[in-house]
Amino acid sequence: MTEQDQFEPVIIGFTCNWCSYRAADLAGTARVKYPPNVRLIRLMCSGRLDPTFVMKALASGADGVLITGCHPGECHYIEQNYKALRRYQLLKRVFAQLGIEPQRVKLVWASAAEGVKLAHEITTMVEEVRALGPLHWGASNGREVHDHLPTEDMELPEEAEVMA
Amino acid sequence: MTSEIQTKTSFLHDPSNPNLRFLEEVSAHTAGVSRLEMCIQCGTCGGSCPPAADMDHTPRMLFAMIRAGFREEALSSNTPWICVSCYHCVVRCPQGVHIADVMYTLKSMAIRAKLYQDSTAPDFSRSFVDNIEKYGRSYEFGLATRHYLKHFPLRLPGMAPMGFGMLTKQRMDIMPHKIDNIDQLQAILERAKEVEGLS
Amino acid sequence: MTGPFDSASKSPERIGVYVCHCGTNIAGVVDVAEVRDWTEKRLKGRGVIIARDYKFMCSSLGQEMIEKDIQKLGLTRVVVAACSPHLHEQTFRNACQRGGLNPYLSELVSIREQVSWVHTDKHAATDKAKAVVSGGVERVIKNEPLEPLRVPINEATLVVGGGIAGIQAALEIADAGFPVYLVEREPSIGGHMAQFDKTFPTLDCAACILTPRMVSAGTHRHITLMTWSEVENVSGYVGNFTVTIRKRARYVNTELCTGCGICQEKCPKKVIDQIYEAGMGYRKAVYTPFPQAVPRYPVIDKPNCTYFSKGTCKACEKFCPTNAIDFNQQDELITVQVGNIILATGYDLFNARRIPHYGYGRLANVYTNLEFERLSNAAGPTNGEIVLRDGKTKPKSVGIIHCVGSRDRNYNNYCSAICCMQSLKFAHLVHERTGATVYNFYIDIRTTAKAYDEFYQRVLEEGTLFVRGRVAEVTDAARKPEEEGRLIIQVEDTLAGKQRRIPVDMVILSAGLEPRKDAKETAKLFGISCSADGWYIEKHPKLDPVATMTEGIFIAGCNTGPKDIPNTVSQGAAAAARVLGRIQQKEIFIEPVRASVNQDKCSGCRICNNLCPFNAISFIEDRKVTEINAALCQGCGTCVAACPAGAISGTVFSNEQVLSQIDGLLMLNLEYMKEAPELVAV
Amino acid sequence: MNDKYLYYPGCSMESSAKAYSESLAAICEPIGLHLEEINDWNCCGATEYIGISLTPAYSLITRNLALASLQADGTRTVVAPCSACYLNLAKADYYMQERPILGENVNTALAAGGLHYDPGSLFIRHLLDVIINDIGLDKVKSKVVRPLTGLRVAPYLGCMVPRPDYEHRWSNPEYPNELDRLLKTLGAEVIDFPLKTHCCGGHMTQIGPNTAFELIRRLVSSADQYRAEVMVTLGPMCQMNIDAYQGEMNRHFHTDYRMPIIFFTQLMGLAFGLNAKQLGFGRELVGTREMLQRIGVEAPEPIEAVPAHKPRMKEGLPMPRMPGDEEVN
Repeated sequence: MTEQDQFEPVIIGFTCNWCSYRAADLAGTARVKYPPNVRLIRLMCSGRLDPTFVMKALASGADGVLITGCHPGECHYIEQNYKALRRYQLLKRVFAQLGIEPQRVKLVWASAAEGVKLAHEITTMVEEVRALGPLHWGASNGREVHDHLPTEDMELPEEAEVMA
Repeated sequence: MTSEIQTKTSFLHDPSNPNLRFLEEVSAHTAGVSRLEMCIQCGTCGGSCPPAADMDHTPRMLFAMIRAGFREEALSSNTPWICVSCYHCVVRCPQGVHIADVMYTLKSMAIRAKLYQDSTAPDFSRSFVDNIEKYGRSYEFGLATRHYLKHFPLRLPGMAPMGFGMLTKQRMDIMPHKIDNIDQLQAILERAKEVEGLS
Repeated sequence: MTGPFDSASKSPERIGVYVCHCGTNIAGVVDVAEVRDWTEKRLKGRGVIIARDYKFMCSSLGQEMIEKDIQKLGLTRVVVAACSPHLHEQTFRNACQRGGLNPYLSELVSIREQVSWVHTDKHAATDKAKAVVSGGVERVIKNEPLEPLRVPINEATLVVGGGIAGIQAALEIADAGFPVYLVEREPSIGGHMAQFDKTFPTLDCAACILTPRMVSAGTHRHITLMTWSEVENVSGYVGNFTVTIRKRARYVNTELCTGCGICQEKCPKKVIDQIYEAGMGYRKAVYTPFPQAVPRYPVIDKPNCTYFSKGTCKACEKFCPTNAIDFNQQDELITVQVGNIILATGYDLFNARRIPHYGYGRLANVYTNLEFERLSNAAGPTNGEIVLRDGKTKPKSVGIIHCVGSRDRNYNNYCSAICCMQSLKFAHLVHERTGATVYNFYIDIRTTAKAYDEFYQRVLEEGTLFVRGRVAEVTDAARKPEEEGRLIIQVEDTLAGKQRRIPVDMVILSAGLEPRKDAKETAKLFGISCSADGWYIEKHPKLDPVATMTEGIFIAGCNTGPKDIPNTVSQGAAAAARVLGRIQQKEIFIEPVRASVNQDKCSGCRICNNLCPFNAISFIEDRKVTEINAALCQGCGTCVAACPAGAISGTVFSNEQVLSQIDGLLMLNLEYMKEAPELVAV
Repeated sequence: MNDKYLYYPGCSMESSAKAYSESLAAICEPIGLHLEEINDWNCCGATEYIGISLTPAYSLITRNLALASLQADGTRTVVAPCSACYLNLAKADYYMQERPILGENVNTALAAGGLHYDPGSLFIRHLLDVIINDIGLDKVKSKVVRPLTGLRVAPYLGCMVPRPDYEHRWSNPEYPNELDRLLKTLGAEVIDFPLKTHCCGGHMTQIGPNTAFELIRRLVSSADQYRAEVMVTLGPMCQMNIDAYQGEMNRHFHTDYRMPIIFFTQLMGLAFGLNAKQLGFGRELVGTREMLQRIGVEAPEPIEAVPAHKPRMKEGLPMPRMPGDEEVN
């Protein structure tokens, strides 16, 4: 058996309270199956997603990060998911510079009625990340993590640029 | 939509149930995703079908038979052979079943199982395909004369004016046309048959 | 921000972890005992002093277990691993509170919807459950004690939509003695029900049962009726919404108008009435949609009025006995304060032209259901005579087609719920009034409510012919002499297994129900969730069907999905009951999910200033710092994420909580990873 | 706009549908259509090969797409004038994406001939679609020198162009308006032909003539009821069945229909002022002499616009109009 065969990626998922977390609930209620590699964190809104959260997750050993929110135009907070979209695009650029494969960070819109869709997206992402193999960026143990953890010291592009 | 179906078809994998195997087999031999398991027996297909009167089962009934595992009955039905590929049923089907393509599947399975009742249609297809495999192009004159001679000899005199007309109007070539790289085409078709498990 | 746990130092907290079996819902897939043992052993260093598992944590015994542990063991934090927080977060917060712990020092993590129900591999599911619990433990350590926000409730209510659902809701609240603003887009309330002749299954006359309700709503001392009006803007939050309503110019002074109708009689301009008459009849340019309209004042339809387009005419003005016509009237913007809002915005009909092979719009004698309602209505364009499009010929045979645009993935996937009963009603009416042969073409007959199937039996007895088969096409292309000049319905009679062509004189299409064309804009205006196709989403489809996920906004009737009249009325009343409950409480508690600015840290960069859609963020010029108004803040957290100085923090979802949870989920909190490295990679 | 289009003629264009081929060649220049034939293309297998086996049939079709890719050179559009060819090419492209295993198998087979095709990399379009949507009716109109005023035509598209329409290129799968709009642009009087996308019998003329004759009869008799002077089509098989088998159909039912059927490109050529012979007139079995005479002379008196059995509503209830509906041209 090769390492690839054994590799089970760990993916941290961020959901918004109103649409995508409910989509995950619905996937459960409807017993739609998906692989157990994803672990979800509930935020109020995808707009709450601080890019640092994504950095932190990858630096701490996650192999991928899934960002989810309401469909554009359906945000519970009117338009905050557009801000998530901008930050996601920014993150993509930063990751490209850091040499991280773009497939490791994925943005998915899922309404509260789209349990099947969310499960499908999770399944696809797990397979994609599995194919990429482990992300040797963070740590194999917790101690090393904090050396890489981006904090406010790290130079992040200004929010003004994010908003642009 | 596709993903939804693919999750669903996995429910069909029940090796203990031979009836479901026929449904799986038909789905596996269909070009796209058949969606046969989605049929709600509403009859839109049978209602839309222009030659329905000549069929021994309406398409809907055929799908019920496939799902019930009535293999022999389904493959010996004349229905797929009567299908004119008009796609009315396909665009009207409320469940998006790929009806016309399932008909093609049933024909090919019936030919393999030698379960068709009347050889007219399979012979016609065979002759048509023989020409293509030989020349790379269809060959209407050879096909029509050979086919009518075999299957409708009594109709030939009636058809003669039409055939004569087609010839004099130069709408039918007496000689077949062959493509340049027929070897390449034949190699492709050979390999395709291997993939299909036919050779 | 700081690292979530600085070292392997022991957390000073005393944490209790409770793992629920949920019967076999969780325990059938997740090894609950193993999760408990693992938690107790491996998370001891993080402050877990007790871990328990129990059959049903949400039961009173389960809740008491937590209460006792808080009191006896002195727990300072609680983590429950069970179902979704959307179901039971409040339950366990209440339990903590009863035990004497601040309710916000608890966390409910989902190992049912996110683990046992979606995974099949028991080993992997158990490992994931451990990670989820670990994430919850790390997060709860960073939770802060909070007090819920108290919001006073304004007693007034806004009801949007004057159909039967809105009328019912408005009357219930007004009868309880509280003020209601009832806003309707059309010139009169009444909605679709006012267009019908009979209602199934009792065949009550729709006008007879609806008109008294309309009149009550129009004259109620607690109801302010605003027709020909639309909501333009909504701001604020539960208990205290500010709503701006555009009251369109009627060009009729309602103070002076007596509703005598002379203007309508004298107006020379005839217009096809696309709304109330469904295109089957005419109205004037100055009109009330129907004689029993509430209010009784007409409106002038500006685009069609000769005076407005050509500058002359003024017939209405000349003949008005009370000088009520006012061509100079302007739209008015009215602002009202309300505590709660009920949306009863109704439905639109599926556009039958989208199915050209059914011939609507091309073949004259193909009618939609709404057209037929007008045709059969005694007050309709033919005075209830059921006739062909020539206006005089009675049909000898009629085909009624069910499921038009419904149960069809080319159009709408869902069942429109009312079409079966409506089609049966039509069959009865045609039979009764014309004696024609009636065919009903159906896929399935769905007559599931009280007295519905009995009505089906009655229609069967009357001799209506039922053909089980979805109609393939309606055509005028005759194949045989007997088909000449008629409409031919081509269908597979699936019970006979044969294709049939049935010539008829009239076809009625039971077109399905669709969300309002502007449903999405309306949802956005009021800040509620809306499915991709445009139906509004209930807070819970079964247990909270008239509430939305937005506090203070309720929904009733067909805007959540197709419904018959009994259900619609029940929902109107239910929404009113929910609102009345709120009003009686005088104030409500809401989640203290709010952002605040640490002004010492604020650099005054103003990046956050434009991020807030609720205008909760303002900049204090003289001190060059930003401030957040807690009453307006909705807690989305976008500004928290955006603040480059880390000056904004949010409660319940703070940076510390989320970052710690990430550590927990990735099992970085286990102090002895060397001992069990394999656990890190689960 | 694309400079050139890759052109897949299909076998019929060289035999039974020569008139189509000739008239298309004649109108290309006036409307500025540049077609480049795919080198050494092969038959698409019509509706026959796919009824025998799956992978060989789709490999046969896809060889043409693979060859087209080699010739693409900046363009991505393959144009087919024949309905069945258009559908087969479009279908292979679509199903190879819908069921990736089919795509893999086909490419395994193509590899034996040194070829490969990436499904989705080419746009498969019908000639009429290109004329309407790329060339545009304004351009067509500007070339009309002999409007077909007064000529009553029945637009007949047959099945396989508007259906199943995987890429949603047509206004409707049952009542598309594209051909009607083109013919109106040429000045013809276009009837609202209810059977415009009904079936001509397809290959049933070969394997079940009685079934086919009934379908042909329905079309011809309906066109006749609507007093069409000519049917106008865009598929070689449709033209052949209705033209060549009309006589046999008449004998079968003891009827005497003489409904000519021609290709839309032939009518375009006439309206552009080209001569009839150059456009392949004379190849049809049901003669078009009368029809040609009608447009050769000054615009004739228009005849009754609606068939006798379809009463015109002047009084009574208004016809339905729904908010948001646009008139279909």
